[in-house]
Parts: sequence; C-alpha cells; structure tokens
Amino acid sequence: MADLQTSLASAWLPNPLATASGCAAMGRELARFFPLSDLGAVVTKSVMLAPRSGRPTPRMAETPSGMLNSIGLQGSGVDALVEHDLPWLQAAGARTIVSIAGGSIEEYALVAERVNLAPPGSVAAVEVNISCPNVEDRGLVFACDPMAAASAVHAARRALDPSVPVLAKLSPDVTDIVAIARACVGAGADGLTMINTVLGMVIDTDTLRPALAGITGGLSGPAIRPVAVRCVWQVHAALPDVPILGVGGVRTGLDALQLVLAGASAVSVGTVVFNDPTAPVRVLRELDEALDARGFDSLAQAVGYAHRGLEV
Amino acid sequence: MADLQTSLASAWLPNPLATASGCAAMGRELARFFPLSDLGAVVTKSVMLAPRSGRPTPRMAETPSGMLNSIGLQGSGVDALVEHDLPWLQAAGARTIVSIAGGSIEEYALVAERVNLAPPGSVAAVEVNISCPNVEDRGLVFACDPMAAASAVHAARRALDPSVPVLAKLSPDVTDIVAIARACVGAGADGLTMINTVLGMVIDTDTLRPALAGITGGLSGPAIRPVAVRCVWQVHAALPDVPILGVGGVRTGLDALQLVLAGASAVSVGTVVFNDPTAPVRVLRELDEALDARGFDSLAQAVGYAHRGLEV
Amino acid sequence: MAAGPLQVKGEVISVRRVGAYSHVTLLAPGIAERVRPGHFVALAVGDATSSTLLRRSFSIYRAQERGVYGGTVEVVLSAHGPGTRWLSERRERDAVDVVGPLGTPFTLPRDPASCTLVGGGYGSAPLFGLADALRQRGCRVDVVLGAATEERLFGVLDAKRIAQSVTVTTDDGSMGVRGRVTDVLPALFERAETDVVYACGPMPMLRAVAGVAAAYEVASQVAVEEAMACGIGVCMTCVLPVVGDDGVTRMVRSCTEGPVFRGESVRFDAVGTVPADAYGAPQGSGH
Amino acid sequence: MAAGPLQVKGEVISVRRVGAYSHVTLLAPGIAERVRPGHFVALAVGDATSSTLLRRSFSIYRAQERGVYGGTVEVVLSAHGPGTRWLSERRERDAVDVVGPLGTPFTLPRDPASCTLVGGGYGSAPLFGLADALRQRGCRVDVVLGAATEERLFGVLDAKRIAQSVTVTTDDGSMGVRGRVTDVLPALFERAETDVVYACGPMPMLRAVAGVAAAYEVASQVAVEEAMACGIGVCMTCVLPVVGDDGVTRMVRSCTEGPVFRGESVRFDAVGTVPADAYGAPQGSGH
Ligand SMILES: Cc1cc2nc3c(=O)[nH]c(=O)nc-3n(C[C@H](O)[C@H](O)[C@H](O)COP(=O)(O)OP(=O)(O)OC[C@H]3O[C@@H](n4cnc5c(N)ncnc54)[C@H](O)[C@@H]3O)c2cc1C
Ligand SMILES: Cc1cc2nc3c(=O)[nH]c(=O)nc-3n(C[C@H](O)[C@H](O)[C@H](O)COP(=O)(O)OP(=O)(O)OC[C@H]3O[C@@H](n4cnc5c(N)ncnc54)[C@H](O)[C@@H]3O)c2cc1C
Ligand SMILES: Cc1cc2nc3c(=O)[nH]c(=O)nc-3n(C[C@H](O)[C@H](O)[C@H](O)COP(=O)(O)O)c2cc1C
Ligand SMILES: Cc1cc2nc3c(=O)[nH]c(=O)nc-3n(C[C@H](O)[C@H](O)[C@H](O)COP(=O)(O)O)c2cc1C
Ligand code: FES
Ligand code: FES
Repeated sequence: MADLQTSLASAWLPNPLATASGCAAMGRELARFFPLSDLGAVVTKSVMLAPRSGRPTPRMAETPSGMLNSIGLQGSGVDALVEHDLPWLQAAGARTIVSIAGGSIEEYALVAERVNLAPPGSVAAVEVNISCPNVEDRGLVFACDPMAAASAVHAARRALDPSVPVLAKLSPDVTDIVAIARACVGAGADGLTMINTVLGMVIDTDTLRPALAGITGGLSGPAIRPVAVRCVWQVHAALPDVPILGVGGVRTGLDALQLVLAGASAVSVGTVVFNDPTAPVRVLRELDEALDARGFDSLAQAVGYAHRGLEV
Repeated sequence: MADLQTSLASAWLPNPLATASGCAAMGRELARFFPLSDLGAVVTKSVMLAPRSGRPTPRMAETPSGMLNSIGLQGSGVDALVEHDLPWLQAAGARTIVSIAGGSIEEYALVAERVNLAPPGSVAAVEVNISCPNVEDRGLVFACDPMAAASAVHAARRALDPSVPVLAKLSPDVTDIVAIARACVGAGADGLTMINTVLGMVIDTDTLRPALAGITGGLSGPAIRPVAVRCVWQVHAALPDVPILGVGGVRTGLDALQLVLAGASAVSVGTVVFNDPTAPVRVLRELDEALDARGFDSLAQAVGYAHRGLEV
Repeated sequence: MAAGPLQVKGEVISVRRVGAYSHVTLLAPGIAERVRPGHFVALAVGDATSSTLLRRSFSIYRAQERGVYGGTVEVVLSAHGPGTRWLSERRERDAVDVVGPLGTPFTLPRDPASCTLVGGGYGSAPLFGLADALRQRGCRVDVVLGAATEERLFGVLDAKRIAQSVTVTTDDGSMGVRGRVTDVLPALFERAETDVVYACGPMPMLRAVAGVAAAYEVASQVAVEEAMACGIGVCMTCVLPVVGDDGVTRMVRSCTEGPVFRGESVRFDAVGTVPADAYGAPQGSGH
Repeated sequence: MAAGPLQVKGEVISVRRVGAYSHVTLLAPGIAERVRPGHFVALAVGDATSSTLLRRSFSIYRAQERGVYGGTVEVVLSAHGPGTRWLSERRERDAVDVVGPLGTPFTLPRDPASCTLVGGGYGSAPLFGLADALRQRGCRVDVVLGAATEERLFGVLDAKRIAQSVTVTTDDGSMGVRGRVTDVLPALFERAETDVVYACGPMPMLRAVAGVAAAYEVASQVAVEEAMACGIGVCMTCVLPVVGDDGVTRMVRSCTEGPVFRGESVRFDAVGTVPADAYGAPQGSGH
C-alpha cells in the first residue's frame, strides 16, 4: 500500500481523493453511499453571499462522454453553509474545502469573511471559483482575465484567516492558462484547482432551440479529461511548487493517475459521481492499486512524475 | 427532399457535407468507399510550402468519445498538391477546399501563390489553417492572437486569385473567439471554419510519460461537439452574414443539424471518418431526412434557425 | 422504515414487450426491501466505458423482496432515446447497475380514505404498489388510466384486480372513454367521495389533475418527471418551483424532495422558469 | 485481382478461446473474396454511441468465401485493452462493423522458392493463408513459431499440417526450444536453403529476423504493427521510417503502404523517431 497522504499547501489530507464543487452538493446525499471521512476532502458546491435560486430549467443536456450544465449557482448562501453544513460535515469526519463565488470583488471578500465564522477546524481550505461573471465589468468572467482573476483571489485571500489555504479554481476557456495561474499565485493563491467546465452548447433538434435555458453551459465529464490533463501539465511545468487539485473527467483510478503524473497533488471526481455515486471511493481504491502496481511507495513520488527528463 | 444547395461565400456547393482537413488525406483513400462527387466538398489535409515528415510516433491516443493527434502536418507540400492531387480530385468530380498552413506570414503567402497555379476550376475555396506555431514569434500559434491571425489570413487573401473565397479556420483555444473571427474577417476572410482541435494531453499510465511524442495534441471527435456548436453559435450571433463551415465532433445527421441551426452553412465530418469511413455520405442522408422531418424546405432555412427570437 | 438508497450490480431477469412499453425485471438484491410506493430507481446505461454517463430514472412498478431469484425490481419503460433503447434491448443475465430506492414516496392517509389513482401512459407504473398499500390500510381505491392510444395504456388488468372501479380514457378513443383523464374525474370524485387523488404522468396531466382536485377540494399528490442528471440530490438539475408550508416558493429538487409533491404546492404555471418571487430569485434587472 | 476494401455490417459466428487468445469468426460478406495473405481488417468497437471511436486492426487468419454462412473472416486476438476485450466478449449473432481487406499483402515469389515463415505470438495468424498460397505455387514452406509461453503460441497444429518443418521456441521453454526465433533461424536457413523469410510479430522480433535474414542474404518481408487510428490511410498516425527504392527515407503509412514491408527497407533503429535524413524532416534547430 502506497502512502496516500498528501497536502494542498497547508491543508493536510489523508488521501488525494475529493469530490468536485457542484457535484456533491454539501455532502449529505453522498454520505448515504459511503462515509465522507473515507475521502481526502469534500469540496462544497460554490456558495455566494445571499441565497440564489439558480437558472430556469432545462439545466442540463447529455453529450458524448459528458454533459452540459447551467445551474446558476443555486444555493442557500454562505451563512447557511457556516451554520448548518460545516458543523455537519465536521461531525461526519469530513475535511471540507469550501468553494466560494462572487459577482463582484466585494462579494468574494464578504463571502470569505463569513467563512471565517465557521467552527474552528471545519474548513480545510477555501477554493475560489472565479468562473463567475463580474456584474461590474459587463459580465466578463473573472477567470478569463489575469487582472480580474487576481483581484478576486486577492480579495478572498485578504479576508480569510491566514491559516486557511486558498485555492484558485481556473477555467480552461482561456488562451493562456499559465498567465492566469501566475496572476492568481501572485495575488496570494496557495494552490490551484484545475479545471472548471469548458464552455459548450447543445441545440435541441426537436425544439430547434438551445437545449439549456441558459443557452450555453459548462461541459464536464470524461470528454474533457485530456483538457484537464493538459492544463495541469502546463501549469505544473511553469509553477512546479504550487500545489494543484486536479479535476476534469476522472472516471477511473488510471484517469486520476494521469492527473497526478501531470502534477496534481489531489484529484476531484465530479460528473462521474452522477454515473456512479460511489466513484470517489472506487477511484481512490483503483489509484492506490495503480500506484502499488507501478512501484510507487507514495503518492508524493508520483506527483508530476511524467515531467521528469522533459524539463527544459 | 429539402433543397440541400449551399454556399460558402462565392463557392457554391450542391450539398453541405464536407470532409475535414487531415481526416481525409487528399481524398483518394475515401474514394474507395464512396464517390467524392457525392459530397459538397473535400477539404484537403493542410499543405505547407515544402514537404514535411511530420512528428515522431506515437501520434495519437484514444480518449473518451474522441482522440488526440499530433501529426505535425506531414505532407508532400503544395507543389505536389497542385500537380497531382488537385487534377485527380477534379477528375473525380470533387469540389475541393484546399487547406493551407504556414510557419510564417511569408509562408502563407507563398503557399497561396502556388495554389493559384492549380488547374482552373479545381479549387472551390481555400481554408487557411492558422493553428500553426509562428516560428518568428516564439512559436505562438497564429490562431491565438487576433493580430497574428489577421496577418496570416491577409497574406493568403492577397496572394490568392480574388475569385477564390478564403475561409479562416479558427482554434477554440482562445478566451474570445469572436474577437479572432472579427480580426480574420477584417483581414479579408470570406468565411470561417470552426473549430480546429482543442489542445489536450494524455499520459500513458504504463510508461508514465506523455502518450504522444509531441507531448500535447489536438482533441477531436464527438467529445468536443458541444464546443464546436458553442463557437459557431457565438460567431454567427456576432457576424450573421459571414458563412461558416462547421466542424467538430459530427457523428450523425442530428449532430450536423445542431451546427447548422447554430449558424453553419456547411458541415465537415472529421474524426468520425476513422470510425466509419462512409460517415460523410451517411451524415448527409441523415441530415437530409432530419430537415424533411422538421419541415424545412431547404438547408438555407435551417442555417442559424436556433437564434431566431433570441437576438438581443 | 425505509433506509437510504443502495447501489447494486443488478442483473436482467427478463424484458417483455407490453403494448408500447418494455417491462424490465431486474435482480437487485437489497433494494426491494426498502421500496415504498412512489420510489424510483436510477439505472446506468452501458458499462464502464459507456459514452452515456447519466443514469435514467424509472418509477418502480413492482418490488419483490425475494422471489425465485432474490430481491427484484420491475420497471416499465418507453424506449425512445439512447438510454431507454439500450435498456429495452437488454437480454437475460445482462448486467445493469441500479441505484435505489430514490425519492420521497407517496404519503399514505393515516386513516382509511377514499383514494383515486390517476396514471397517464407509463405513469401508472408506481400506482399499483400504492394501491396495494392503500388497500392494506382499508382505503377505497378507484383507478383512472389515460393515454394517447390503447397501446400506451399500462396496467389495465392490474388495476381491475385491485380497484373498486377502473376508468380508461384514450385521446383517440381506441379504448375506454375518448378524452382526457380530467374529463372523467369530477364524476368519479362525486361517486367515490374521493378524499385524495394520487397522480403520475406527464406534466400537463398532473397540472390538470391538481386543478380539478383543488376545484373539488380533494387533496392531491402528484409524482413529477423532471430531467435528472444524478437522481440522488447532488446536481441541482431537476428543480421546479414549489411553495413551502411557509408560503415561500423555492426551486426544489424533484429527485429528493420529490418526485411526489402535494398538487397545490407545485407552481405548474411557472415550471421551466424561476418565478420572480422565488427564494433567491435574481433581483432587479441584473442576473 | 483483389478490389478495394469494403465496409460491411458483420455478425459474430463464434468466439472461441485458444490458449491466451480469442479466435473470432465473423460473417462479413464480400470481404473474404478479396482477401490475400497479409491483409488485415479494422473492426469497430461497440455501437453508434460507443465512446471507443477508433477501429482495431487484426490480421486475417482465415477467409472463407462461402461456408455454411456465406463469406467469413477469422481473426485471432489477444484481449488486453477496451477494444480487444469488447471483441472477445461478443456472443453469437452480435453485430460488428468490419472494414477490409486492408493493407498491402505479402509479395509471393514468382517462381517456386524455399520460404521460411516466422510468427511471434498471435503474429502467426496471417502466415497460414500465406503458407497455403506459397504451397500452391510449389514453394517449400518451413514455419517457426515463437512466444513467451506455450499458451501464447498460436497455430502449432495448423503449421504442422502445412509445413515441411515446424520449429517452436518459447522464452520460458514451456514448449519447444527455450529461446528466441532468431536462435533457430540460421540453422533452418541452411537446412532449408531459404530464399525468403516472411515474419509477423512484435517489432523487436521483426527487427531481429530482418537482421538475421540480411546476414544470411535471405530476402525478408515483415508485417509490422503500428498504432493505427483509421486503418485506411487518411490519418497519418501509423507511420514509420522506410527507405524507398530511391534510397530516400520517408515516413510511410503502415496501413496502406504496409503492413508488409521488405525487411531491409524498414529503419527499425529509427522507429518512433523521424530520422534527420528523412524526406521533409525538420531542418536545423527549428521544428
Ligand atoms: C422520477 C422519474 C420517474 C420516471 N419513470 C419512468 C417510467 O416509469 N417509465 C419511463 O419510460 N420513463 C420514466 N421516466 C422518464 C425517463 O427517465 C426518461 O424517459 C429517460 O431518462 C430518457 O432517457 P433516454 O436516453 O431514452 O432519452 P434522452 O432524451 O436521450 O435522455 C437524455 C438525458 O435527459 C434525461 N431525461 C430526458 N427526459 C427525461 C425525463 N422525462 N425524465 C428524467 N430525465 C430525463 C435523461 O436522464 C438523460 O440524462 C421517469 C423520470 C423520472 C424523473
Ligand atoms: C496490421 C495490424 C494487425 C494486427 N493484428 C492483430 C492480431 O492479429 N491480433 C491481435 O490481437 N492484435 C493485432 N493487432 C494489434 C491490435 O490492433 C491492438 O492490440 C488493438 O488495437 C488494441 O486495442 P485495445 O482496445 O485492446 O487496446 P488500447 O491500447 O486501448 O488501444 C487504444 C488505441 O490504440 C490503438 N492501438 C493500440 N495498440 C495497437 C497496436 N499494437 N496496433 C494497432 N493499434 C493499436 C488502438 O487501435 C486504439 O486506437 C494488429 C495491429 C495491426 C496494426
Ligand atoms: C452540475 C455541475 C455543477 C457544478 N457546479 C460548480 C460550482 O458550483 N462551482 C465550481 O467551481 N464548479 C462547479 N462545477 C464544475 C466541477 O466542479 C468540475 O470542475 C468540472 O465539472 C470538471 O470536472 P468533472 O469532469 O469531473 O465533472 C460543476 C459541474 C457540474 C457538472
Ligand atoms: C488526425 C487529424 C489530423 C488533422 N489535421 C488537420 C490539418 O492538417 N489541418 C487542419 O486545419 N485541421 C486538422 N485537423 C482538425 C480537423 O480538421 C477538425 O477541425 C477537428 O478534428 C475537429 O473535427 P472532428 O471532431 O470532426 O474531427 C486534424 C484532425 C485530426 C483528427
Ligand atoms: S437529479 Fe441531481 S439533484 Fe436531482
Ligand atoms: S492508420 Fe490512418 S493513415 Fe494509417
């Protein structure tokens, strides 16, 4: 058995498997299938300041080896998270990575401040979801511009308890993901989560209209795994010391291993949970076996291993 | 039977189905499965000025509902195309869209000039593949920068016989594809082809190394169809008068219909040819049936139909 | 008491055509024991390399704790898209991964009551288990089955075995009364002195039934069918606007809070939208 | 003369285990008639919704123009990845889409000659049809079969029926001579006065065989196995460096110009690279 311990900056995790934001709600439902404490971490659905109804339906469309979603960040807001969900998760023995979102720089700061009010030890890390439209800048997505991305991350970092590491969650829908990664790290991100969904669209050939009420949506699932591996690879090559939480299309332990070899210290399973509710624990077991079979004594040895000899 | 005639700027096509560059070589091999004249057009593998050996193997990896390739534009160069392939294609009754590529602005111009030497009537249009690294600008891909993209398109447009329409082939790997589209149209592109492959990567979990000799590669196939539909949608919304050749993940007539409803006047089938060599003619038949079943009298009516009522 | 859902490697016992539908019986040990009327199962499509990732949800028609084979679950499906087609093409002994039982089941009346069960198309599937449970509690059960055509009716014989009365409607008159289920409901409500109506079927039918029920001051429970990505409550794709006991409209998940809702709580007119007065709805012009 | 390839909806007649392999017989009308020794088929994996898009290539072991069933094609496969596993799990009457015959077959000597056929693992599959064709032309045929272990040998009995002599080697000595095929070739070349050696198997074996053949001035033909995306010549993924008659090295497609090449034309040492002297190779430092 390989030593599976890992860490994302100052957050220690007993193993590298996590859920993905928005694919495990606040953890309660998955806890009916396996103990959340078996995972390295639970990543919560992104919370904003106020409760949000989300977008109209249809909110999803199936695509080859993937799906499109446009939920619109429905949720009860950060206060409900702090009051109800985080204590429950802590009691369940989960390590929780809180995902926060905002429509303005100020909202990121305000949400982060409220997260500080969580019970001590209930927040392992905060993931800053910057794939949100900035209402103050013509709805441009923070993650698509290095300055905007940095400002959002900086606002959250400053507002948060310094002992809690901040992960910036990047969008692959950019010309140069390394530039965004650098900007986020420069703004105080202790680590990076990659990738959020890829912007996509499905047209319903019966109604002859966009299939989603939101018109475009986020593509996720195994279809995008090669994009996730590429982003993790590029950013790890440029910033080898920045810990990465890899996410995107993981279905099997070997998929998770690809992300690890590319440079991820931990791996989230998102969409595949919809296919297989017990996927996170299955993938963990398969990853463990895969590491053993390849003679790795520890997960740490495998992180970024595919780069060796290729550094320029 | 709906009227399937279509056009890409001044290029008239009897129907909207085409092959995709690099997925049908120069047409000869597919002609063993169906008459090339049955298609709207054959899009050739991108040619450069000189013969090219391409990249070392492995050049491909299979991915969920897709594949990754890194061929490196292997080919015999534009002169061989003009001398051997275009006359052959013309004799076979095919309408040929010649895809050209370059490593510098000058190369685009030189290749385009040589295309002018093709037998009269043998070139229906020229597609400018700008997803090439610019050797003069640190290998930055032309398609990733509006200025570079425009320069390449402009060079080709100026060098080419004015009667031959030019399509600029865009990469989805950009923050703002509409900006690139505008730049290309501003530089003289008569139409746009969307999309080229999405940058991706696979790590071989046996060798613990990148699966491709070229490390990263282009993701194609049904996995990326939602990205293609989104790009066509966005660009058609912004530039409704610019004809679009849609490509990306088309497997069925309904997939082709999605691209048409999003705004494509013609549709290429790429990777799916590897799965089903007769796919282009099958997809044409299925598209024809789908148009009939939905009461469209002509393909032209369906182009961009999903936008109606949604224009801002 | 029913415990939480399980994920089990199921096995196909049989697939039989019934009119326009496929009646699929699955060996799914552990699940049958937990099923209550109104629960559903979510079935995976294909194997671990399938391109069709999302599970398909089906009402449970019957659940047997142990037959010849061990615990079985039966569903009735209409094959149209890739998932339902794949399921209808299964052969004996094929593997099908099953998650269930899922959802909030029908609420049964505490005391014996007169219950009218309304099923549209395959929507009748969950009503027979419900009818059994109601009969066991001494309730009167009347059944109304409606569909476009005779072959899209399901369970007419089952209903006759179990119900005080069975009324059939078809749009084309190929069986029973030509018309809609709501055409026959008022008379039935009077005749049976209906206390509560249970309905499962297409959304427009549920809306109409809830409307008639409200008009006749009959309590109603409707089992809705919204497109679901996960079926287990984690994705938020399956929401619809539902008014809570506090009078506040929320976008609630039909897979966990539903699929069964009180008819008057569902804002049928606003399904597919986020009503402006919904909890957390976008304020002002910004969105 | 063999015409071009066809795409046909094939049907599984049988799948049988043979040692470590699966021997699959497919009904594929029209294809058998066109097969010549060394041709291969490309089989689609799964149906029209399969996530596994790329076809898998297999040497044709046997092709019968019409048996009980009509034209059949037989392949021998080693199940390891998703595609070969899927194929090995097919049942009678399952559908499998077949494209073939593909590739450039073995060249037969014009006049009767002494031919040595060398197969590594399942690489022996295409050699039996070749042996038949050679025998019909009055050639002498000797066969050498090698594999890691006995269960990875294929066709020892077939070979015995058809060949003047059969030599078996295994890495572990579980059958025949312990060692490699090349250990036994020199003696055989002398004994049989071999004019031409035909080989099919893993790349290192082909390289070694071509080397021994060159040393003994025996002509050689090798059937290579490169990862293929299309199998029909349109994708350029399956290339390897081959020296042409003009002395120029080109990156040629093993699916159309191959899989059979003259042994001395393949630059085995450079497979997986683009030799600097190859036609169109990157010049200078730029790439
Ligand atoms: C609680 C519940 C109970 C159901 N019971 C039955 C039943 O007893 N018999 C029956 O035939 N059908 C039932 N359905 C509908 C059934 O789930 C859909 O017909 C099926 O998912 C469509 O899959 P497909 O591949 O054939 O079609 P597709 O249209 O290709 O499905 C594409 C995607 O949309 C989702 N989807 C599409 N339509 C629906 C829908 N109506 N409901 C939920 N998801 C949908 C699918 O899950 C899939 O993810 C029920 C649905 C729900 C929510
Ligand atoms: C001309 C030719 C003849 C062959 N004959 C036989 C035979 O008779 N019996 C047999 O068992 N195998 C044969 N092979 C190899 C067989 O094609 C591969 O083992 C098979 O494609 C692997 O598929 P997979 O899904 O099991 O593995 P995976 O590794 O998952 O395949 C992934 C992808 O790589 C390609 N690929 C991987 N390995 C190979 C390979 N060695 N050759 C070609 N493509 C590959 C596959 O086509 C697929 O696209 C032959 C290959 C070629 C090119
Ligand atoms: C239904 C759904 C909802 C999601 N919601 C969020 C979210 O609230 N915040 C976030 O950062 N990412 C969200 N994501 C993105 C995922 O966390 C993940 O980055 C992405 O889906 C890629 O991983 P996957 O392929 O494993 O799903 C969501 C994804 C899905 C499918
Ligand atoms: C093997 C392969 C080679 C390709 N070569 C080229 C090329 O030379 N020029 C080009 O513009 N696009 C090339 N492409 C991209 C395709 O033309 C197409 O844009 C892309 O694959 C998306 O379409 P698809 O999903 O239908 O394959 C290639 C794609 C593949 C798979
Ligand atoms: S289907 Fe996922 S929350 Fe209801
Ligand atoms: S496999 Fe496509 S060219 Fe050979």
